Amino acid sequence: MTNRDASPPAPPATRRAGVALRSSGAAAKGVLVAAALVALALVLGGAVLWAARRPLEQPIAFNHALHVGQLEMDCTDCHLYAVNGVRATIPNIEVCADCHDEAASESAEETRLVEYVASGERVPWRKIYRVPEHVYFSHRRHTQLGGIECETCHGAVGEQVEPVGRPLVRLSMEHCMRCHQDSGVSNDCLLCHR
Amino acid sequence: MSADKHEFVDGDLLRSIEQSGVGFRVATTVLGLTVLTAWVLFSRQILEGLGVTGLNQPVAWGFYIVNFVFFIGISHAGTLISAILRLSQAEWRRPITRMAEVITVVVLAIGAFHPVLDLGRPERALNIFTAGRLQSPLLWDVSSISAYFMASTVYLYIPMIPDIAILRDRGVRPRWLYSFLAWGWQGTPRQQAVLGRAVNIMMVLVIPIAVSVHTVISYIFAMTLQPGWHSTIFGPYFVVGAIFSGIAALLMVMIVLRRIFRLERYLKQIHFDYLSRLLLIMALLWFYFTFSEYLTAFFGHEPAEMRVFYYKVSGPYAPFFWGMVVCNFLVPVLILAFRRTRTIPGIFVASLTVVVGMWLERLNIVVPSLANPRSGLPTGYYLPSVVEWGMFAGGIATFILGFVLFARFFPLISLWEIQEGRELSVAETAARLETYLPDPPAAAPAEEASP
Amino acid sequence: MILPRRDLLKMLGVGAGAVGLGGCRQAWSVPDRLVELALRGPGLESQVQTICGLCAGGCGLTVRLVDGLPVGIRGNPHHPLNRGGLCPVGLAGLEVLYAPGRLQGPLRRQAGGEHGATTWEEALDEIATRLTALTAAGQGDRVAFLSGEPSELFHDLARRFLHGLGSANLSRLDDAGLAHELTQGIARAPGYDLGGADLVVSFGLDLYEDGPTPIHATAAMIGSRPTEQLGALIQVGTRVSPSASKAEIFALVRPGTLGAFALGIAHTLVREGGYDRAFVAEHTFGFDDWTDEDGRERLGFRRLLLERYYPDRVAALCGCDPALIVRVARRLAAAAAPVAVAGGDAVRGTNATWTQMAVQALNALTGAFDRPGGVVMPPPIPLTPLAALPAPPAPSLFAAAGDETAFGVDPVEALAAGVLDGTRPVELLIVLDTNPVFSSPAGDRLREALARIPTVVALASFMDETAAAAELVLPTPTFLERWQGATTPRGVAFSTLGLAPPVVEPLTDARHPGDVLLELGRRLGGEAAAALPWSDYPAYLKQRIEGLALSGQGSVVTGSFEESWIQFLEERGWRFLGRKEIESFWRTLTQESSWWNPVRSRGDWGRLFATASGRYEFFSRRLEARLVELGAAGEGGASAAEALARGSARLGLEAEGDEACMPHHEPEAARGEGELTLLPFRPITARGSLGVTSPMVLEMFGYTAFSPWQTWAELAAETAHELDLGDGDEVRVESDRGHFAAVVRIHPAAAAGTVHVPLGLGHEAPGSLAAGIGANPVGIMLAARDPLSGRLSRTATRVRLALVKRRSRGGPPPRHGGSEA
Amino acid sequence: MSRWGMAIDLDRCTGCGSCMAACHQENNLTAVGPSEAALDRVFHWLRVLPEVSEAHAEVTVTYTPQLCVQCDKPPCVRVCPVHATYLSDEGIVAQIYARCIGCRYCMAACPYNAKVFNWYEPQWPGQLQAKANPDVSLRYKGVVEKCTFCHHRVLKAREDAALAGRGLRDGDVSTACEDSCPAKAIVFGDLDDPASRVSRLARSPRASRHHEDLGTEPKVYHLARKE
Repeated sequence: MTNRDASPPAPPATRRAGVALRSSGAAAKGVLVAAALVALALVLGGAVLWAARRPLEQPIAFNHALHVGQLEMDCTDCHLYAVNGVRATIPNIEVCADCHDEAASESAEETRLVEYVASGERVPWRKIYRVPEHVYFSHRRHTQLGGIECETCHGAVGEQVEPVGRPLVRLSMEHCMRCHQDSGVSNDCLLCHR
Repeated sequence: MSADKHEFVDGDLLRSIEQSGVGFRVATTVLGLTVLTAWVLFSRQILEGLGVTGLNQPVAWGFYIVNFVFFIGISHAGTLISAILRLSQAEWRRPITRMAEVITVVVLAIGAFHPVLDLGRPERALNIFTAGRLQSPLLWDVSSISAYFMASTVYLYIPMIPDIAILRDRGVRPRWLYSFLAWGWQGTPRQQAVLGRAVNIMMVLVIPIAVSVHTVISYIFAMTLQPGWHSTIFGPYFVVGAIFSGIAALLMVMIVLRRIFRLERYLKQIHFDYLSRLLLIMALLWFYFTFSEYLTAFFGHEPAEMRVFYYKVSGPYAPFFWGMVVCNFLVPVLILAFRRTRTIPGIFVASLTVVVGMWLERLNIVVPSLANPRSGLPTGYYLPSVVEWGMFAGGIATFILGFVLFARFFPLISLWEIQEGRELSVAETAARLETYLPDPPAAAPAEEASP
Repeated sequence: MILPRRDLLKMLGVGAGAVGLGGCRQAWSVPDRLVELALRGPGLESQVQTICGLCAGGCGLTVRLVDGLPVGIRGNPHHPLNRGGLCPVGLAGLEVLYAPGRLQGPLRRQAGGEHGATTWEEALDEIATRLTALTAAGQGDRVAFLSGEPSELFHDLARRFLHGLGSANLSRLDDAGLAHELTQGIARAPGYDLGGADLVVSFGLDLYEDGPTPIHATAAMIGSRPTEQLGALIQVGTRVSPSASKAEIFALVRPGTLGAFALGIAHTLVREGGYDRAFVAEHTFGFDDWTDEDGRERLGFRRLLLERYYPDRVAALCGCDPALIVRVARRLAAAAAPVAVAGGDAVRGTNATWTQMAVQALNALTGAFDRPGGVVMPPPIPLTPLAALPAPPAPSLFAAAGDETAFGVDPVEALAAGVLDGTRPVELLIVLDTNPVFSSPAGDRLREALARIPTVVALASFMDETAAAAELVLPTPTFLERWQGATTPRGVAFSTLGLAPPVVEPLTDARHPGDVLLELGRRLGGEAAAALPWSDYPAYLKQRIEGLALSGQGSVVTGSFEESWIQFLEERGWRFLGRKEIESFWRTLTQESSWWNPVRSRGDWGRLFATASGRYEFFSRRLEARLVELGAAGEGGASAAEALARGSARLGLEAEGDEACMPHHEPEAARGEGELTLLPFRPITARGSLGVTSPMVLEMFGYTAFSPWQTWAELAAETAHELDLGDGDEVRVESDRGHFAAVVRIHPAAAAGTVHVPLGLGHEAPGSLAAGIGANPVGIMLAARDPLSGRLSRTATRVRLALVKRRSRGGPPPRHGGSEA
Repeated sequence: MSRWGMAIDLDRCTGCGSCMAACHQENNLTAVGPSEAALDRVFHWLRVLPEVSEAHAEVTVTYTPQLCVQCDKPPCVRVCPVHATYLSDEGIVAQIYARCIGCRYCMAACPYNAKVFNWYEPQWPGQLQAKANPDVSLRYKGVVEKCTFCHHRVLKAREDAALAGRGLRDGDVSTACEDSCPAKAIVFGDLDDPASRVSRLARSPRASRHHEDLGTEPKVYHLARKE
């Protein structure tokens, strides 16, 4: 509520400067509060985003480099359907058991895998690469028909010693569309959106 | 210009700013609560989905779109009328332009928010800018409404600067607000010249924008193939309707504020007389358009068109349709055509019915066409839900609240323009009148011959 | 694929509980292993063939699986019955499988009357104990079994189970084929070769929606033919159903006069000479006047027709134009391969048997028997026969006993009456996959009777009205979770056998009813165990199939329908060298799920006409004998003619003398007060009893009348006008027995004076989505029975309509746009 | 490039509703429940509508399956403010749910009422979600959805054909409604291929399109005897 000054108002010319000064101070205060709020929001938002990007932990520290590099295996030796299927599939005990029905090394991780195989329990792998629910992505279309290497979209997974905890290549719509454009494939929405 | 003089003459206009009372507090509380309720309802709608409304499969648009068109229509009261009056140098405009402009800004903000209310995914509203499709009439609308909002805000603000400076100079609180908004106004001749020019530019600019806004809103409907919508006269029809409802709203606002703030000294019989005559003309014009619209539909006798026609004229929407005709034509014409009834209460009644009638007109346009699909689906029906009514009430409350707050912080009547009118206009108008008047017979040929 | 969505839904579902289906949310109870697969499985797809078990139609299905979880159903394009087509209920099969409200495990009634969980072991022990006690006391005949399972294979097993206990009380709740028994002397309804017919005259049967095999009918008459050769349809009925709207001619008649209409056609055929003289002369009996063994002159069908069923009279009875009758008759006479069928209203009334006889008489007049596009007997399925078991001494509870009816009884009524009167006490009743409390007009009495039966065991997938009245409720797997062995559906012209293993393991703690019976047999030991020597139901099936494998008849359905046919023809050449090896045959059959045999040996009249005369009997000697027997009872010495007249009178027939033994018009009995006749009909969405547990089926329930999730009452415009009712008004349909609420739908082409109400809704038992949705017209029906078959009529009830609420502005919309204007 | 179209033979259609149900199952539509249904919010991408005609004092009822007619000049696409609905290269009017803002302008503009709106979050009572077709996305509240001509099947069929080293042939792609129709009244195929069944049917003198006068150029043809 504004209280009118008891005294009759002084001529404006004499009061002008002082009023301007004081009011600019008030304005500055408002700006400061707003800035603080914005900063707080940014910090909180950043924290949430950072938390969301934390790498996923895999149940077993799978060493891709060992399998692909030293043992000279192909991606499709384990990811069985990457060429012929719509979904590449993450190998589970049925596949692992082919080699790991008993431990071939002293590795603690392998021991755990063998335990899984022995108990028949499935390894709860975490899926790293995923397309949004509204996207239709077919591996066979890209690998077999399109002749695209796994690394194009998945990055150098085969060189990773540590388990993959976050996508090496960020799969965004832009990523897909750029590749489609470069290789002369239609970018019609319906090709991917379902 | 010297500020001291205002102290004496128009000090009463500042009373509401300098001494706000219980009335203000009660009004803001009541209105604020209503608006808050509307927001609560809106958040419920966001959480649960648009299912909380009464919309359904054939009738996919309802109150939100009706109110959108209605509020945007009301917004034509202000800026457009004020600009036309300013442009035509109608001297009686001086006490009413400010109020008209405030109506525009407040109502436009409310109206422009309605499409967002209507969105199934309001959080994606920005897709309009990131992925907008300029071919869509909805996007034309977004552009013209935002242009109109910008223009009318500026058009409201610029002529307010000298008045704000007065408030600043009187030390009214919050001082930072006035000193910020006064923008360093000292009333120097140069500042006055710039102000004058800015007002002139804005008023010329605002008129086409305002016309475009409602034309484009009508295009939202007219660009589809729906019976009852696909009409060529929709553009002008909507503009006429908008100005019609706008004047009515302005009259109502004037009458109410005159009463509350004791503005009898400023808003005189003549203002109401002139504006109500304008309203009468618009009522006739509106009837002409409506008549043309429905007559062509009836004569064409296209089955789909006729289904909608009968739905309105004798079907479920007959009460609304005939209510619209009564409210928009019969009542205002009967009241305003006779001097005996053209009193301020009479004008108030006429304006109120026009506002209601124009709302009914929007309802009559939006719902019946959707309720009578071509596809063979059964006739749809639409019953607005509590949420929709709540949002409607919230919209109206926001409008009043906007006015209350404006009146609390700014003068409702342009102090300096009144002052300017007192100081300059009498002489200026007399001089101007001289130029209109036919010259005496002898002098005429001489005048023409001397370029 | 599933978890992220579920999480998303959980996150977004804040406050969504208030939405429509709220309240039927349930915990995720698909077995963990399957959830695990669905969440992290490799996403491998497969397809399996199976058989739809939601009604008796036996359509072939192809189920799409991802990691072993069914995610899609479509019609098996190779299946001879449906050829890829599938009805809405069949398509909802997965919704039934995953439906909310399925019984999760065995339930037992607790002291308080509520059902509480129990285990299979306890439940089976309890039943076995009771059965042992009963058999030990020599009261095996106090065990009864009501079965809704249409398969002959299962029926044989169930009969053995009962015979082992010393009971013959097995009933299947489907329509009796009494008319065929009386005129043709066959116990089983014959098949109609719809695929070969060029004209089908349908009396009351909504061929494409109702009847035993609507999808087969559609496929045979339309789907498998080029557009120029579509099968023509003439519909005679009381309601313009979607099927009727496809008819070339639709004859709208008064309810209960369909038989009269058929006789009117017969009259015109005979008078104009449009009938098959050769066939009538060679293969029928009683057409012309004849002399009986006692030398009495008897009335012939021809004279009966000519004297009594001239078009003017028939038209007056039916409330139609006499010219229409002549037009239909001439169209029928001109057709090359016509066939007449009856169903729906025509077989639900008190004159159902005569109506069916009248319709069948048309087939006899047109010589439709044993010809392509006519009435044929499908070849029997050469299943391994089972060693005979001695029939129990006591006759079946479901066989005719008293003198009220000529031949049969209504099984539900008989059971209820026997228990309530104490004339046939039942100690233990098993009800399998059927819900007579809901579906029979005698449901109320049955409910009462169930309360008096010491042990009622309901085997069901959902808690229905009958299960709710049972002491023990044992969950059965739905069709995708169980071994199925479906035999030729009624009315199909070729024989089929559907045999399919479960597509998924049961999602609930359910057991196959066959396995339950076998297990009970094992626990009982002795004769009962000896009657059921199989380890489990598949073993039983396999043994029965062996005969089929060895017979070399028919062919397993593989490849496209046409290919399969060619393959079949090829196979016929070396049938004796064909698949004799049971293992490979079993493997192929369970994989492909279907076997069929379309070969009909023509001229095998004995299978079609098993009457004493070996002919089709226009004049049913069997009916005559029974009427005479009834008339003579207690009054020996009366002449045959007198006895016949007395017998007819005793049954309350209007017909006198010889007419009673021939197809004739017997007026439909009306019960109760009211200005309208209540006529139920079965929309395609109401097929089977489980369809309505699917949200989709309920959502599209009344799609033809814009009445989803709703029971509607179909009225003619004039009737509605007279009653001052409008489209969308809410009314109460009242009979002398009860009332229910419905929404008025005005049908532009409905018969005046009738109100048609769809069957299928109005379930009371909680536990599925269907509970509390719509109304069950059967619940207000008054008892009236067909005096020949004893079946309860569903078309005899008179009702009144009372306005409850006008359609308000916010009410359901009117159906047709312009009507508002 | 194909131009997908459909022919529906009304002389064959018995109005049995199989197409409706098949579409519902294939495309993961959900039921809205009785209270929502009473508010006219039932979801169908395809619906069988009765059509009553009274000619020469005789009332006839015919049942017509109606679905999005996939206009070549779609009024809905013309008004969409955000490119959420558009005409694909193969002539399918698509709805991109991830972009749709839910303004329902397309619904208001469509003379065929082919689009439906998710008034609430779709509900999957019990375990029903387990049966969701993994080829079709699940929608969420606040977006418009519509018939896609079973576009996911086109993608799969094209992949299968390419893997077999050939192009698409007539009959490779079928829609769910086509599959389930016991009367074989629905034929789906490429209108650009003059030999395809659908283009032959489209050229039939019995063929017509709904509201042809509106100039929307539908690609769904209804065939019926002209009387």
